[in-house]
Amino acid sequence: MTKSTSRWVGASLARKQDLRLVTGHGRYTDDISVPGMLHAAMLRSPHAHARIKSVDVSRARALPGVHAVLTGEDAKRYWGPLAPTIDIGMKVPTVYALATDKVYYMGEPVVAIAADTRYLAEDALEFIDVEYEVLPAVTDTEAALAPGAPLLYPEWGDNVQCAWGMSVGAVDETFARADHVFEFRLPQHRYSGASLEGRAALAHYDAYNRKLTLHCSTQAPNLVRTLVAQTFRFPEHDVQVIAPDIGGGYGNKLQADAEVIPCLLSLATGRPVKWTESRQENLLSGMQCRDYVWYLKVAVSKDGILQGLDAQVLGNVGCDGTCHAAGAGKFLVAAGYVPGPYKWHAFRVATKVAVSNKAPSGAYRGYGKDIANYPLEVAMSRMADALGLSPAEFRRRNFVGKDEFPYQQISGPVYDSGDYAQCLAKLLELVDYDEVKQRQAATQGKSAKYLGIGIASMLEPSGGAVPSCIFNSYEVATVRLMPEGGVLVLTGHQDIGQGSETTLCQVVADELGLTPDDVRVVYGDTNAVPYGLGPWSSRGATFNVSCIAEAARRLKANLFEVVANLWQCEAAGLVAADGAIVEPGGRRMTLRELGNKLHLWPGAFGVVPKHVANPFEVTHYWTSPIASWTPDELGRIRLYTTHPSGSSAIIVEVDAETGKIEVKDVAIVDDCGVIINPTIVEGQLHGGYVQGIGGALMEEFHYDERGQLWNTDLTSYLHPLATDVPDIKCDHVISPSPYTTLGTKGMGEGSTIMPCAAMVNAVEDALKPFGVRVDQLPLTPERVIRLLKTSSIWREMYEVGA
Amino acid sequence: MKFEGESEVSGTPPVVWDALIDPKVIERCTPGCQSLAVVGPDDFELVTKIGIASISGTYKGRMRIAEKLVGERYVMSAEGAGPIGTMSVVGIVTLQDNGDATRVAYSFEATVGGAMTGLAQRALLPIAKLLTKQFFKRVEKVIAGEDLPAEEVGS
Amino acid sequence: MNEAAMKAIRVTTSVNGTSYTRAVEPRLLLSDFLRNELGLTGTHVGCEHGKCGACTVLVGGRAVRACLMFAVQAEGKSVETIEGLAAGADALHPIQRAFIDCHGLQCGFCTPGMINSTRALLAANPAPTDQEIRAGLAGNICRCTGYVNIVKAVRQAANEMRTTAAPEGVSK
Amino acid sequence: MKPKPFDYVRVDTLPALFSALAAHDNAKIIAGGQSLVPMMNFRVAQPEVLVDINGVEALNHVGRDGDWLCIGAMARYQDLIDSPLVRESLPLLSEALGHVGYPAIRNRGTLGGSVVHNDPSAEGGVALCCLGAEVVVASAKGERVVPIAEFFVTTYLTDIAPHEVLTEIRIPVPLPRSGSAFRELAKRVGDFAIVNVAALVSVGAGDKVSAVSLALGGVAETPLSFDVGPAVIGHPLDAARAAEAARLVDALSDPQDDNVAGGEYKRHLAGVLVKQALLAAYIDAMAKGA
Repeated sequence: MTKSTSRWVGASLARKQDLRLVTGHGRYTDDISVPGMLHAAMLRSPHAHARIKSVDVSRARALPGVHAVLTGEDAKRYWGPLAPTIDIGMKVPTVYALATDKVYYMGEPVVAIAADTRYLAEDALEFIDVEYEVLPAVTDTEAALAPGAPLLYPEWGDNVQCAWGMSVGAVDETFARADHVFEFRLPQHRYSGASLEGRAALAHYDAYNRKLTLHCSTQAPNLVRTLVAQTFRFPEHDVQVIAPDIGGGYGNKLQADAEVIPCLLSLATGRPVKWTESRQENLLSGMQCRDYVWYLKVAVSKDGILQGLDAQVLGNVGCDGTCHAAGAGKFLVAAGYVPGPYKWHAFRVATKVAVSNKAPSGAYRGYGKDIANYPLEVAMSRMADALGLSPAEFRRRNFVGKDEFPYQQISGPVYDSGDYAQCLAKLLELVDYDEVKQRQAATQGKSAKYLGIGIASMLEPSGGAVPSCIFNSYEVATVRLMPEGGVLVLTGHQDIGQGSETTLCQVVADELGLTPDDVRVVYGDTNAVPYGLGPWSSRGATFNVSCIAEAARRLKANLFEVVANLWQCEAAGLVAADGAIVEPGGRRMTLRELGNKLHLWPGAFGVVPKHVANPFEVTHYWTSPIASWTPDELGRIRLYTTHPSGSSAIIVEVDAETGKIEVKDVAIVDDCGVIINPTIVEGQLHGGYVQGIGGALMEEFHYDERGQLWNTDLTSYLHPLATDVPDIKCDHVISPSPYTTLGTKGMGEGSTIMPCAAMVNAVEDALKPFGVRVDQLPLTPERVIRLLKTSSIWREMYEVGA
Repeated sequence: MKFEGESEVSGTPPVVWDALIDPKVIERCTPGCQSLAVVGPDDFELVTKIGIASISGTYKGRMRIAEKLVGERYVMSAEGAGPIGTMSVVGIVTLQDNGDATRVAYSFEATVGGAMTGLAQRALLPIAKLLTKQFFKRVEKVIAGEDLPAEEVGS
Repeated sequence: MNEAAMKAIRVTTSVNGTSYTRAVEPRLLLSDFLRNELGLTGTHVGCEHGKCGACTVLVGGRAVRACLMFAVQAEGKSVETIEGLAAGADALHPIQRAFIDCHGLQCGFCTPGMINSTRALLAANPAPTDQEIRAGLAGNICRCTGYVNIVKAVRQAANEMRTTAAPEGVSK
Repeated sequence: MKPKPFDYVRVDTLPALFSALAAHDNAKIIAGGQSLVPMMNFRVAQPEVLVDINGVEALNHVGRDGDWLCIGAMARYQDLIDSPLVRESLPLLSEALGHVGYPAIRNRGTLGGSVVHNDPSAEGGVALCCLGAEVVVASAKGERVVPIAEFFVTTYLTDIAPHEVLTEIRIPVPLPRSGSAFRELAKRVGDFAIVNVAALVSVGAGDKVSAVSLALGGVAETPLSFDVGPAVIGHPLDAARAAEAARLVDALSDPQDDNVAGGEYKRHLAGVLVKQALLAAYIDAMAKGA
């Protein structure tokens, strides 16, 4: 396949979808209304762990304007347990989208109502009486794993949903003869994407067509269709899922949990039913993420070379991480990637994933790669400090070198390409690291404001292919030439704000010598596109772009055969450029002319030679050339296709009197291989990084020990605002990937992976005079002061009333 | 969240004691109480309509009196659920003879739950304190035979 | 259902220059009135307790939360929503063009509220500093962009609107 | 979430308001609605009748009345922030109101509504306590004037009966050589303040403090004034005096844990902000005196 010169890949094209979005003509799920539509609301459990003794819905059913009131038991007539989204050696509970005998977390739906308006549906909730027998609850990860903890699923005998581990090399000997052994305990709290558009689903079961149509705010329409069909035991080919514009997903919208409830209500009433969740419902029962604690042991030689890593991560997936959502899998990914971008001689890891009385756990920008990055990048800076090395120098000594690729990491994955040292070097230049350190030295202690800089490097495994789960291992897409010479791309990928509606046009335009305006991407309708899997683990720029580029190339090859036959010349000599197929120095046929010839004048019989495959459209199946599920001799497998990388820095000013952290500057250097649209890439870096800063400083789902959630509105679940973050400087290193068609690597998650570690490193750097070690996130002002109070130096300087 | 307090209630301890554990008195003295059903010995189900400041709504609650030491002390536990969420209060009420009046001291531990813990949590403790003060003031009036004002403070 | 739910009230209000009269239940929020009664779904709802800013519209020329007003309170008022800003698909307001040029949006859910807050900000302060832009938009949560390109877009819109000196850009 | 049903009554004059309040017992007044409507949407507040006073122009005014500044209950935050009269005579109030919410909240929200709603760390309430304001509460039977400290009963509860309405807030204009400062820490712009402090310092001849007024939010059930006179009056206000004042406040306040922050941290933060506010107010007063 001749690689065409890239005119559009690499261009910062303005986005096609922006015209409708800036004028208010976007079409999000809640914007859609259909005649006869009812509205759903759900009664949710006020208790975290309780048996349902009785549910009396008689008064609610009698209310005018109420058309259906269904309990978990009623619903069993229509559906089975929630279909599992993942089962890699996990305990899969039998759970329903409406609680039946037991509730497992505060906010779990117990009764579903369909009424004329959302107002009436909410009114009707107060006419339902549920009698609960409250059970003891457990929310802390280590408490849930301890013997004697209240069990969510007694038949399990414990609260462990899955466990896994591996060991490579002489671990114990390496630690025995190491010059230094460092130990760390590094927890991270629970928070999530909390997109501005919550979940929304408009379901319509048409009995006369035996067809269920579901409009839904989802990142994966095809996956939702399969899960809905499985949960209802309904023929999948009679389900259609339509995903219009999506108001942000970030990984949270990859399953069919409460989305099946409007389907239930439509089956029960025979009418379309729309459910648009309130912010409370999203915070109580939307997917929640992170929530883990690492125990790390690192063996280092006296000249600062990493020898051995012995790690354990205990994860908390709330009530379930298999059926409500696929969150359990992220701790397997975390365990496999904790070695990060560094070289090791011996490695041992174990993970145990606990269930507890909290909301279900899904994916959020990272799915384990963020979990893997956090402990090691904090440990690297703390160890550098202990060894008297700069954080950058200690990393540089241990990076995989740029000439060692493809490099098989000790835990199994093959890193495709990169230049980790150059990313770091460019970062230090971009943020003017030395100047900041000089300024820090000159100002330290002169006022209550302490300057600090923290760095973190990262690895962003992308293009995932995970066995026995919805995040599977292929992509299918179609590229179709229209009679008038335009091109349609039919893809299961979903634009959730990352701009694929535009970037995929740039790819196809280059392949077929067209302009992006000649190409339209069709997505978001399971009856109109092949079975593609949607955006997660940056699948767009890896699986999807490769699949579509290769489909376009195959279509071009077939078109060249047709033209070569017409012109009686060699197909190999032809090129596609400026909207036409060209014989260098000779004849030229526009795609419009070719399209008309193929379809109309004279039509296929007249122009298509017998041996040419379909010149109209090509549907291509692409899978990763490097991912592999067959264990190698050490039992290791490879789940990801490419390994983008990068480094970033945060500069903070910590007020030692109030504990407030001000983020003064942020710089990111990213290596995501070939860049399709630089402006869109930088937009992802800005947005992802600020989400990470939110997690580090202010976002938290705080459950007390009884399982009561304290963050049920936006006065207590705090997103970063425009005033909380500065402008962000970006730069790039480009190491094309050998494993994708265009050398692209994906970059949707990397910028969210780094900020927590960089923030902890920055705050510890700023407060070095007080010897502070962060033991808990988020770093609210209160928590910073609690840390500082442990320092006698601080108490002398700042204790009030001392 | 803890809250304590005490009230001077005219009447001797035995008189005050009888009033405090009498369901009919509890029904009349609990601010906004719409109904009280005796479901067992010292076990009552109440429906109260709260109208304090902008917090208003109907709350279904369960109140139990236990560990009674006649004339001296008892343990009161109550849970309520309503629009604001769930709230449970457990505490000890003690009576001391103070000449012609009885000093009633209470020390309660309140735990809050339900969806509204975020916004409304700031209001729950102060309101719980206010309702408790009002309760004991109304008990005093009942003992003294005075009629009860319809609505205390609060718009 | 108590009878209060049935008692509808006539409300007449101007939205984007067009007068509408509807009978509405008093409790109908202005956000739901615009979206469901008038079909103007460009006003988005993210929280319904005044914190996220997605429902920001202009009432009497001032930015307000449509989720913290009842439709009946818009009686006799002039409401402006995102749909009224551009004269047409090919006649965008400088703010809208700037958001496209500077990639000041990704999923687009916060954009209508963000643009309405920007209209009000620039009307009150035609040459805001970056800090003033960020303070002016502090009440509009964006979860995708990290605000960097939004500030850039507002800066570009402010410069262009000052040079063309039109009171509120091209269309008004 | 959606509010519960209610009857809606729009009034344009005070007499119409009084008759509406008299006609309905569970009636609630709505002014800006920026605190009330969220609670109605959460169904925590469920008024059966809503009386809308946005049309009562008589309540929407700002003006001087001798040594007093009078603010109508319907005056919007943003109008007060933009008012040169308020900025000149009560710079403390302008500074405090700048911390309230966001532009869209300040355009609709009213100082009167906030005072009646009475959040424990409401910037308006804290400034008014420090300034020794009083409120005018009216009903069909007439008016009564209540000092702000007595008007605040407990969190979200004020000394106003269902048939009454707050019509005006009256604030004494500080002495000429007076300086003020408002300090607050919230996790983000526009969030509930964890603690806030309003300080008003007057200097007599030379550089000695002649009068001081201090109020804090977030450390008690309502905004609360603290007498720090003994620590600062009669002396130049230096860091040591400010620290002494902070100790006085510390001894008198008992901040509780709540959803925003823990009591221990609030106590520490109060100390920090009291010192900052007093020193800044003193510098402001000295600058005015020169």
